[in-house]
Amino acid sequence: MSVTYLDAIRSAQEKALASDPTVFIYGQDVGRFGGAFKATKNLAERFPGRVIDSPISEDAMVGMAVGAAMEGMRPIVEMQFADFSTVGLNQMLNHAATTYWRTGRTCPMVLRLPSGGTPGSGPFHSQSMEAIYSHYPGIVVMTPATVEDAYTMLLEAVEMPDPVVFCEHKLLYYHLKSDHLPESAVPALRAQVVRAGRDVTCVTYSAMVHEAVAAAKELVEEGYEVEVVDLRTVKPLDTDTILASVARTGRLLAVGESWPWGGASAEVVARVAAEGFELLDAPPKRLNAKDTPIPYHPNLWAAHRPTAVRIAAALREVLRY
Amino acid sequence: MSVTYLDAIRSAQEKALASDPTVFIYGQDVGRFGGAFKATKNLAERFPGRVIDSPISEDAMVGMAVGAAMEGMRPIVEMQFADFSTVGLNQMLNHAATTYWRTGRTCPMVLRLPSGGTPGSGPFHSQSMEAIYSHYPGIVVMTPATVEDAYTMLLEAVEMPDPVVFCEHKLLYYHLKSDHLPESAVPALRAQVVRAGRDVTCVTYSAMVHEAVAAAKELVEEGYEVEVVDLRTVKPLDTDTILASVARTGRLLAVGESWPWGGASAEVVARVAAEGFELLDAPPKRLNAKDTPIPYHPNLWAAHRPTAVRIAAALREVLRY
Amino acid sequence: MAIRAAAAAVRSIQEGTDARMERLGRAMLRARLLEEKLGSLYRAGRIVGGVYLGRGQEALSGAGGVALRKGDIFAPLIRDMAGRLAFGEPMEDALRAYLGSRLGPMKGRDGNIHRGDLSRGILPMISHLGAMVSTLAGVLMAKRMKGEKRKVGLTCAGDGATSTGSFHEGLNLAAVERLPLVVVVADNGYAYSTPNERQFACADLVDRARGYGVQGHSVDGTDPWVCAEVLQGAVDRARGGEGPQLVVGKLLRLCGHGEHDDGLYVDSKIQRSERGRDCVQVMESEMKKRGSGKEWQSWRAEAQAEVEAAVIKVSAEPVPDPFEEDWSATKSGSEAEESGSS
Amino acid sequence: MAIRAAAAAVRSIQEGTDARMERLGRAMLRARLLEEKLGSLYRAGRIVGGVYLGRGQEALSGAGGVALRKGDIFAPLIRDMAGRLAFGEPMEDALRAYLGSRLGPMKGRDGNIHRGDLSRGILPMISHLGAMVSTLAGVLMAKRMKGEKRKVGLTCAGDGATSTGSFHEGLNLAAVERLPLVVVVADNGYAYSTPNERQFACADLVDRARGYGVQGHSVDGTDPWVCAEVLQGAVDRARGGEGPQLVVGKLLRLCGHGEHDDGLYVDSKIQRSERGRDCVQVMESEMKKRGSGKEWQSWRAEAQAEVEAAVIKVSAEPVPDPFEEDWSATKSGSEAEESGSS
Ligand SMILES: Cc1ncc(C[n+]2csc(CCOP(=O)(O)OP(=O)(O)O)c2C)c(N)n1
Ligand SMILES: Cc1ncc(C[n+]2csc(CCOP(=O)(O)OP(=O)(O)O)c2C)c(N)n1
Ligand SMILES: [Mg+2]
Ligand SMILES: [Mg+2]
Repeated sequence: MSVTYLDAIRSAQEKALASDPTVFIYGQDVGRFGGAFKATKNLAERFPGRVIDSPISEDAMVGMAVGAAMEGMRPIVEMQFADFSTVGLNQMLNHAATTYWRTGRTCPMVLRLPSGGTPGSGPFHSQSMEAIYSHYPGIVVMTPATVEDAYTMLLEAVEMPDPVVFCEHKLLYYHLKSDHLPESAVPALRAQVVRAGRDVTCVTYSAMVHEAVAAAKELVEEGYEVEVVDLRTVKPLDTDTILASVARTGRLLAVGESWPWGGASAEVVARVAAEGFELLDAPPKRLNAKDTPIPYHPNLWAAHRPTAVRIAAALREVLRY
Repeated sequence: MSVTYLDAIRSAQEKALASDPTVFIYGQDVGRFGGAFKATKNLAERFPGRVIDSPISEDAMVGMAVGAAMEGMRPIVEMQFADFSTVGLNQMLNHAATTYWRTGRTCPMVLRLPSGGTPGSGPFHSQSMEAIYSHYPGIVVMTPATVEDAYTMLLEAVEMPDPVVFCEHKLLYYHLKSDHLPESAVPALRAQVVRAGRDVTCVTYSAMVHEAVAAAKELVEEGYEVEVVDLRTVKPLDTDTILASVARTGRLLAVGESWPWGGASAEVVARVAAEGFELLDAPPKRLNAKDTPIPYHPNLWAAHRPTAVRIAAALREVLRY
Repeated sequence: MAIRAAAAAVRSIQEGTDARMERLGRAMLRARLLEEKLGSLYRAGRIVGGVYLGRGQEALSGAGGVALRKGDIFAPLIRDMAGRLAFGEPMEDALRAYLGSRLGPMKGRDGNIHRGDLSRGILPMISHLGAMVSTLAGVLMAKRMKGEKRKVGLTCAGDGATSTGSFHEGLNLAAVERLPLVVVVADNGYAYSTPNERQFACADLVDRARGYGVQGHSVDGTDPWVCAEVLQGAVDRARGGEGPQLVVGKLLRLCGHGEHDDGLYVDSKIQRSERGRDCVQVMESEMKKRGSGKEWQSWRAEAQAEVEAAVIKVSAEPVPDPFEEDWSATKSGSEAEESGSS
Repeated sequence: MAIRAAAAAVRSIQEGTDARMERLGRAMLRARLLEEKLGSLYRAGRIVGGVYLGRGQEALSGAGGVALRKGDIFAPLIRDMAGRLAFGEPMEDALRAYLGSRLGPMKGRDGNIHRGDLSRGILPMISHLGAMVSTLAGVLMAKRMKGEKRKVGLTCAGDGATSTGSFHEGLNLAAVERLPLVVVVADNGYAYSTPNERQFACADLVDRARGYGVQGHSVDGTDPWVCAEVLQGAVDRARGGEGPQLVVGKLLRLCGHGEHDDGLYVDSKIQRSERGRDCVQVMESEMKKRGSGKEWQSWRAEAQAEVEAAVIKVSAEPVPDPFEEDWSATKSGSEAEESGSS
């Protein structure tokens, strides 16, 4: 059997629906049609009345979920693309995220964001929005990079008492495959060393984990061993795992597919600089997408985002310091 | 004569309206009423048809400004509180900000955000949103801390070819005073050393500049000279001025009133760590608000935000390393 | 449909009007007197931030609270002290929010009108206008999925709030789902200083009902009897499965937007018109006309006593202490800290 | 008002119908043939990303483009190839967007339907549905402030887009400002796979006009003659100062949401109904009936030749080069770099 990243997301939702009667799914075209990416395929048939087509109303979709969650349900809301969640952002940042601290009542809901660039998807179907959601208090922001994590982290997200933004990477949907779904899970709020190495730490998340691993392999030929840390969840950030890795390697590159100003890569570098200053043998470095909208043409897109080649180049700079 | 920070904002708008016929103001209650904070007082009378009351429609307000700006006008949009701009955010992040790069046509508009905490204003009337706007490409984000800057930077914002988010601090509106409006201006995109010192650099912006200066004064008695750098504009960030200061002091504290994850303070620390690693004699440090919604009760609020006392304490830590 | 409704209205008038009008009258008086007290506390500097009153809107707001039952959900907005009290919010909780008492449901973390307690069926509002419509719709969807039947949700908004995208999306979603939701729009002619003609271009906001495919009801918001009847009718229809109901009441805000605002921008012609009547005075004089003046006086006296007792009680309550505060915005965060693994 | 409009309609029918219908018929054919070509290019792997067609919607969309004049502004949406071409977008620009030519107005930075050129009066759409309504209102506000008179703005949306808060806020704002704005809703029964009954609860979207205080017009979107007349009427009324106009056309999308979608979810009953007619076939057979079959054939041949020439031309154009690209999202950023002070 072979399971894709998308299958994992679908299966996790199926399992959640089957095991918890308070779970339901709400989103545009998620019902009979099975969603724009087919992440909810056949679920409406299997769970009648619990996989519900919404109007094109992102603000109301999230607001509805907030109310349902406060009333004891565990809604999963699918955005058709992460980029459209800007119009539902207020309900997430100011309502879902503030409810627990303001009122003591939990707001357990999951907002699924099909995120990240793919060739030809352009400025409005390519965004990675974890930085926006992570900046505001009260939200857990997950960014799974593997088939296994897509499955187990989504299951954990549904069970959490807090609002979770679940950033799925569209580029991984169909291409990333695994033999089977995992039996056990690494806790969602923990980062993980996905490749061990002694020379430099590359901290990243989501699709960039694969670019980083590819870069690490490239550098083997040059005699370098790159340790790759997959953040898995960017808010809260598992600083301990990052620092432990930097303690081993003395060097840091933080990579994000999102824009450079103030995202997860800035947060990682700022924390390591502040809390692990003495561990560093070289200046920590960041690599992000360019600071423009995400381009449509594949030529431009390939130059806009970090790739294995560009990550390898950045790693060399850190290594050669 | 005495001019408040709010007077400066009002006067800058008056001057812009008088000198450029393409400037107009749009916002809730900005017309005859003069705005919730009176930042447009008497302007509707003086400039008939150019200071216009809007419906309570933040998305459409910003969208309208995008269209008007593309058609050659220079709209200034006032949000009643920065916090409400979340519901207008999409038009700013995905429309105003992308227009120049996507279409080559400029979108010169200013979004004025009454920002920051004041006692009793609570979770929805206290937010500082510069991190959200700065993360997306295509927007200039200004955070003036002084009466002079409020005036000259707003004038420069109106003249810029790009969309500008102008974060005004409500706590400064009435209290901060100057003798007169300035004749000349420091360029808006430059940071400025507002207090020279040789022992540590405190980089901050907006209302926190005054807290930092107060902390610096407190530390004089302990024999420390703190250099305070006012960023003035947080996107783009004037890294040169920051690095030059750190080169002098060897130590860095970055302070922001906003939440800790990934804001301006993370960006400052990440840049200095990456580009000025060898200048640092001690780990760079950050100080931000606590990672919860901004509390209503003044007791909680005072503990939630950075203050002179807490900045002084953080500076001491950096100094004693 | 119209006939059935009218018959139901007559029946309900016969059976329960007096009790219902007593609940409404008392709620109006309690709200009015409590809000007058809040104004004084604000002017005395005892309330930090702002105070936002519903003076003149007690009949419409209160009628909503009276029309609901236990088990229903109320999502009030700015000017709904009367509705809150009628539905069962303790006066103390209102005061606790304003005075920042640690014992209130918001524990001093949020304040003034941003309060609620879902265990009492009251959703705590966020400031962003229009946001509560879809949230309340979500509560009702949840109840439907859980099999809780015949529970109604009622939420309030101003004329200005109808211009928000949230209001539109929320009401449309509720209409698609045919939820038992009542949306009460208090059209007081102004949104802060902005008059209706700068807010919308339709003749009457109730004209929007048809476009949403929901039932619309107009009501004179200054007449407590009419408010009680129309709101009860709307709530009953929602409960009876007729889908969302849009009630638009015309009235005037007889105070500033907040207590910092003198409201001088309000057209004096409107103030002198029927729309500018004070519903509390309307009720008082009608009660007197009906020979119930004494009853009214006793309600007022009881309300006044209740206000005073509540102020004394809440004033003595502890305020929050930053050192004892749990500064975790997430429950999983708190749990992590508790288990020492932060 | 109704009489005056009818008279105007009759006059315009007498004077300019034939020319107008020729423009519309040609635009419909050009759109249909160009889109068929885009479909082939997509299936041949020459277009990366997606292809979104307006098959079946050419009459309504084209009629909007035909009704406008030079100097007006058009803000098209997904399925408006016909309107774009009718209004003056060169076929080459459409192809440049899809093929990512560096010479197109989007220079390969944005693509497919996300294109426009304000120097030709066409606003480049962003993806977020509903967003263009307020933006177009802003262009019209600007024109009014600049003293440019009698310029109309026309924008398009689908049934699904009417559920967005943006659509609501934008139309309401335009109504308050009484702008010369025409909003054309192509109600094709579905938003992607979602049928009308999961999108709104009103009987007909044109019922929303009254709630916004704007004039509403219904139109059979499969009949080119009716579309031309109603759209021209709406544009003329907007130009004449009667404020925003809401036109709702009923029709069917005769293709998938995008070319990746087989659209199997569409109810076959609707497909076989009047609503499922193909407006291009309707026009063709009516032309034949009127004895103008040859004319139609010549339009088709010319359109086909134009498509082929445009594809050859644009296929040879350069694509963007990342090393030559200006990677500055702000103009002040570019300027700073030019002056070497980045
Ligand atoms: C989205 C949003 N924008 C702006 C505000 C600021 N604001 C608070 S109350 C108010 C006026 C509300 O007017 P209306 O809805 O008519 O209610 P009223 O005050 O008249 O009761 C405004 C603009 C807000 N709370 N939310
Ligand atoms: C705010 C927003 N949400 C979701 C989408 C994704 N999306 C693109 S087209 C579409 C369906 C649009 O339906 P409709 O408005 O009826 O137009 P049609 O496709 O039928 O022409 C959706 C959901 C979007 N573009 N914008
Ligand atoms: Mg009002
Ligand atoms: Mg449609």
